Amino acid sequence: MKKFINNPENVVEEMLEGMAAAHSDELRRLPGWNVLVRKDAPLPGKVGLVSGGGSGHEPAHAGYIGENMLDAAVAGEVFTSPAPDQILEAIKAVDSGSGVLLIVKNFSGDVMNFDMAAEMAAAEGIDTEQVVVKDDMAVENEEDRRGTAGTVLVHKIVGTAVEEGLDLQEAAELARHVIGHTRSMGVSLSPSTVPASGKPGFTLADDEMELGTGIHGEPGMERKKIQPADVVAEELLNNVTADLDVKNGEEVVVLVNGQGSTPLMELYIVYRKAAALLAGRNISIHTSMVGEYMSSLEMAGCSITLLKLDDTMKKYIT
Amino acid sequence: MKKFINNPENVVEEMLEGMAAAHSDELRRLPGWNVLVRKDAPLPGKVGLVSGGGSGHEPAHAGYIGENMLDAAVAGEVFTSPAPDQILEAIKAVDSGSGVLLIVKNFSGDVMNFDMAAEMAAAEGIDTEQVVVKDDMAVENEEDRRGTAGTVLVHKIVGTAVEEGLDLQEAAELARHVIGHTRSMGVSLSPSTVPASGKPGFTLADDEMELGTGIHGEPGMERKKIQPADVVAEELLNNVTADLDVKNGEEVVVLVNGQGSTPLMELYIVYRKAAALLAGRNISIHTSMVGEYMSSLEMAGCSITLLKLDDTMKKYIT
Amino acid sequence: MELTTNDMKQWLLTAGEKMQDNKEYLSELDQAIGDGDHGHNMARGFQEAADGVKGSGEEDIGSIVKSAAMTLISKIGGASGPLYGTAFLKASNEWKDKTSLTQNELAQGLEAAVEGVKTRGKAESGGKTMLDVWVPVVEYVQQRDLVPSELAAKAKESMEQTEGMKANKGRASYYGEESKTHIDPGAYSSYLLFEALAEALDKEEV
Amino acid sequence: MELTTNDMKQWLLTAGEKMQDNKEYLSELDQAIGDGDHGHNMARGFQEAADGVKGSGEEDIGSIVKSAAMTLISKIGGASGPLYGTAFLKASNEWKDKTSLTQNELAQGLEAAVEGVKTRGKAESGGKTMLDVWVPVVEYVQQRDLVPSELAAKAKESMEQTEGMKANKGRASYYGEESKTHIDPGAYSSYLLFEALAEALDKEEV
Ligand SMILES: Nc1ncnc2c1ncn2[C@@H]1O[C@H](COP(=O)(O)OP(=O)(O)O)[C@@H](O)[C@H]1O
Ligand SMILES: Nc1ncnc2c1ncn2[C@@H]1O[C@H](COP(=O)(O)OP(=O)(O)O)[C@@H](O)[C@H]1O
Ligand SMILES: [Mg+2]
Ligand SMILES: [Mg+2]
Ligand SMILES: [Mg+2]
Ligand SMILES: [Mg+2]
Repeated sequence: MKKFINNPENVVEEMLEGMAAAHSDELRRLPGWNVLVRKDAPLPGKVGLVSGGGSGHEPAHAGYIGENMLDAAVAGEVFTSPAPDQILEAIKAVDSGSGVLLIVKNFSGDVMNFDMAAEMAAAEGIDTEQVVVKDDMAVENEEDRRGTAGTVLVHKIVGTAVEEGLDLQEAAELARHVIGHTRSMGVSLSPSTVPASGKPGFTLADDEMELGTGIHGEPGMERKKIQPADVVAEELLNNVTADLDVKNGEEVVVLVNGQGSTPLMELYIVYRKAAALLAGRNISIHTSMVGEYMSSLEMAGCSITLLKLDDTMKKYIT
Repeated sequence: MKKFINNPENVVEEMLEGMAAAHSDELRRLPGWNVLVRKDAPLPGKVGLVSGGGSGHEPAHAGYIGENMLDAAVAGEVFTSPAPDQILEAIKAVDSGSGVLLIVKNFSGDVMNFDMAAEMAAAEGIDTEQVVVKDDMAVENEEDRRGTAGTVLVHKIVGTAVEEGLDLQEAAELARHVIGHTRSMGVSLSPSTVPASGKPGFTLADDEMELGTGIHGEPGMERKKIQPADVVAEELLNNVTADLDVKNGEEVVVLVNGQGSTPLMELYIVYRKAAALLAGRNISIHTSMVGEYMSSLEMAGCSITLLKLDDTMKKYIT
Repeated sequence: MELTTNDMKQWLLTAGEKMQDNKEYLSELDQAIGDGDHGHNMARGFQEAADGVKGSGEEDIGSIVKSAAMTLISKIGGASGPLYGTAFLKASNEWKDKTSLTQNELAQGLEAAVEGVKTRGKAESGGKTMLDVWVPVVEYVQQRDLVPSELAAKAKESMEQTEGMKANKGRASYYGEESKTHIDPGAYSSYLLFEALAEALDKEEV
Repeated sequence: MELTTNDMKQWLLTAGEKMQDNKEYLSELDQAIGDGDHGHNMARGFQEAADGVKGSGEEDIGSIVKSAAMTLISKIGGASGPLYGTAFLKASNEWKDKTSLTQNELAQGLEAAVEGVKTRGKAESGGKTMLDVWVPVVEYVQQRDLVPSELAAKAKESMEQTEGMKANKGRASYYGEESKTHIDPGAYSSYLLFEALAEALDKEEV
């Protein structure tokens, strides 16, 4: 394991100290908690937006704190859901009395910890709503689909909407609407290593890729010989467009996400093919995002996320 | 070599197509050339800013096209300087009659190709000035110092300044002033592989790091056993502060740059220590940047860049 | 049998030691069909809970277990944090103000714990989770005269049987059929927990 | 000797073949003390230049060489692009409107080329670069009766002597003392270039 760390046990603490120091104009840390909060939160009259999860997915989620995005991000240990008391502090810090929306990725740990936090918040008289992002098509059973890069689109759209005055129920409804129209699928070339364990999360042969690997290295759908970028892009895109049932004339947001060590150059090569295929099917791209939005430490790989737009969502895309 | 590419010979072309498609709101490609140009260039009355170099350093340089930044970026083959005719096209596309500033990283290939382009531009009646960034302290002889992440600070500061009306001479002078106050030093943990060669650029033992590796894998100053992040940060920072002669009470910009596959988490851990050391010496941080600004494909490693500020520069930092 | 305040403390202390001693093994189990953090999560949480016990005064069983529960909830994280935390929290409600438990009272607390885990995890036994140890162990405590060695054997046997089950909850579910060739990490940590209980009760009888 | 338009074309065609044939080797040399792209750069550039020659009509030597120079400048890239490009461009000025060159005229063109490389690269011979082949070869052409095999031998010998020199220009300079154990890639490609010239002249004499 070759990493710039001091002690595997302190990576999250030290990362948070670094983030708080580097971005003190925009955010602050809740003293004693692994929670970063928008500097001017709570914003009077605005629904608070809280997300979080295991660390190791940076810039998710602290990187999405700010105007038209999150009010707070809760950081768990690497690839491990944060505990309810941490989440509760985030909720309390951003609630202006208008309630707090919790944006959770669908992993059993995250869902349970956010559930408990919501119960604790209720006991303290704070309204919350919880939405669970399930965009990862690699899992067959819809209910078990993991939350991945699509989460960022929920942050963005709902973040803008609550800034424009949506109330808690409306925000939750919009978030569920976005989630219902978002699908992702990834492919990995090499694993990441969690500092505490020091061992790679999985192994792949030198000429192998895995379709559908989860953002923590959870097993995907299939391993096969590595394919040219265009073939990979087409396979990912076909899967998501089929499941979303995107049709001729419709409009989408495309997000090509890097998992950690895949160069931006390769992401653009993948994007190029995806864009060409969409153009060929007369599906127009409203917004394109190419980069590391939801990483998995130094995993090599990428994913394609598609959001099928309608007017409800479009007005909140800035 | 595990990469999402189609054919090693087409990576730059396909990347550029991807970039142009993804960011058609902000930039356009010059047809037939490996040049991306700000959509609204040339801007009447404004000095044009052109940078470029070998590909593989994304987001450098096309990612820095935009308001208060570059007007055009020229992309060479991977880690290979672009040719003069490409650069000339960029110059012609952004010149509004106010001349064009060329921001070049100090590699002999880049300098010679930009020199030739400037001569060709002169032959066509276009004024240019060329500034050569030499921030990489790993090279002893000052004249031979390579251009690395510090280049981005030149883009930003001079980009803002020309938007506010500086003329070509003033812009070149300001750029040289910024360059004179900028130093970087990096450390690498693993090499990158240029698609065309398919082989890693260098090799390091499992427990080894190299201080001062260049952004194309050029040899650094020293190889040694990998150290804790705090020790690494201190060594890098001490080197740059000493060379810049930053003193008690002065102000700096800090850029912690990721070389490709180093997770953001680690960059923040390195930043944390650098910030703490600066605070301890009563040097205040005006602006912090943490992320991949000048990458080297999938190289693992990071660098610290410091810019020693004065009022001349400060007014152009937004 | 009788379980005193001291026995309860001993249970938690021994559990802490066992999680620490088996940290690497638990994480290895989790590496195979999960994300490899279970041992670190459990060791971190139970260590803190044990530290809390050491620092506690002459309290009743309910408050000792409740404060352990809160520690587990806040320190384990992941999926097992809310589950173990909820289990101990539900049990602590049953053990409020008590300074000693009969077997029946012990069973009532454990029953509440199991219900808590099922609700929190939206799971039943048979899904290759910690429940596949908890459910048979609690049944044993409800239905038989508790003999510590038998209790430990029941936990061990149940844990071993999770090898061969197909996971349908938690991360292991993503492994599908492949999950069958491995013991569930949460089942293993639950076995350690009940082995610690058996040892705490055993000491008492000496 | 006499060098006709056809010989000039042959020189460029043969050079193109040699760069292609030695692409991997040149890049290997560059991998050791540079960035490993020299072979790819040279093969790409000279291939295009050779293609241009094939498509050219009955032009004079000056214009053939000039258009090859422009191709080299725009297709090689890196450090060697401007250097080889400048070399041929400067030579083409000397050979304007000529359809055949005497040895003296050949020497004048090569001399201008070397001056161009020195100015463009701010370099002198002895710095472990292509100049360490160009300078001795051009001196030979200036001072002796040109014998193709001797010309090739001079180029080869000069190329070999770059092993042992310490680089002070270009990427190789970052390698310091280490650069001494390797042949300079640009010197090797220049040797190939002059070997191609020797072959072109040799054919003529047959
Ligand atoms: N829904 C659930 N119901 C019951 N037990 C569960 C559930 N989900 C996970 N578990 C248990 O938790 C264990 C994994 O815990 P741990 O590795 O600490 O958390 P995570 O899966 O978040 O990394 C599993 O082995 C399983 O026994
Ligand atoms: N300043 C210079 N003067 C003369 N020759 C040079 C100079 N810099 C580099 N070279 C030559 O160029 C060769 C390297 O070319 P190449 O690998 O194509 O470019 P780059 O170094 O940009 O990758 C070197 O081996 C050397 O012979
Ligand atoms: Mg986990
Ligand atoms: Mg090169
Ligand atoms: Mg786990
Ligand atoms: Mg080279």
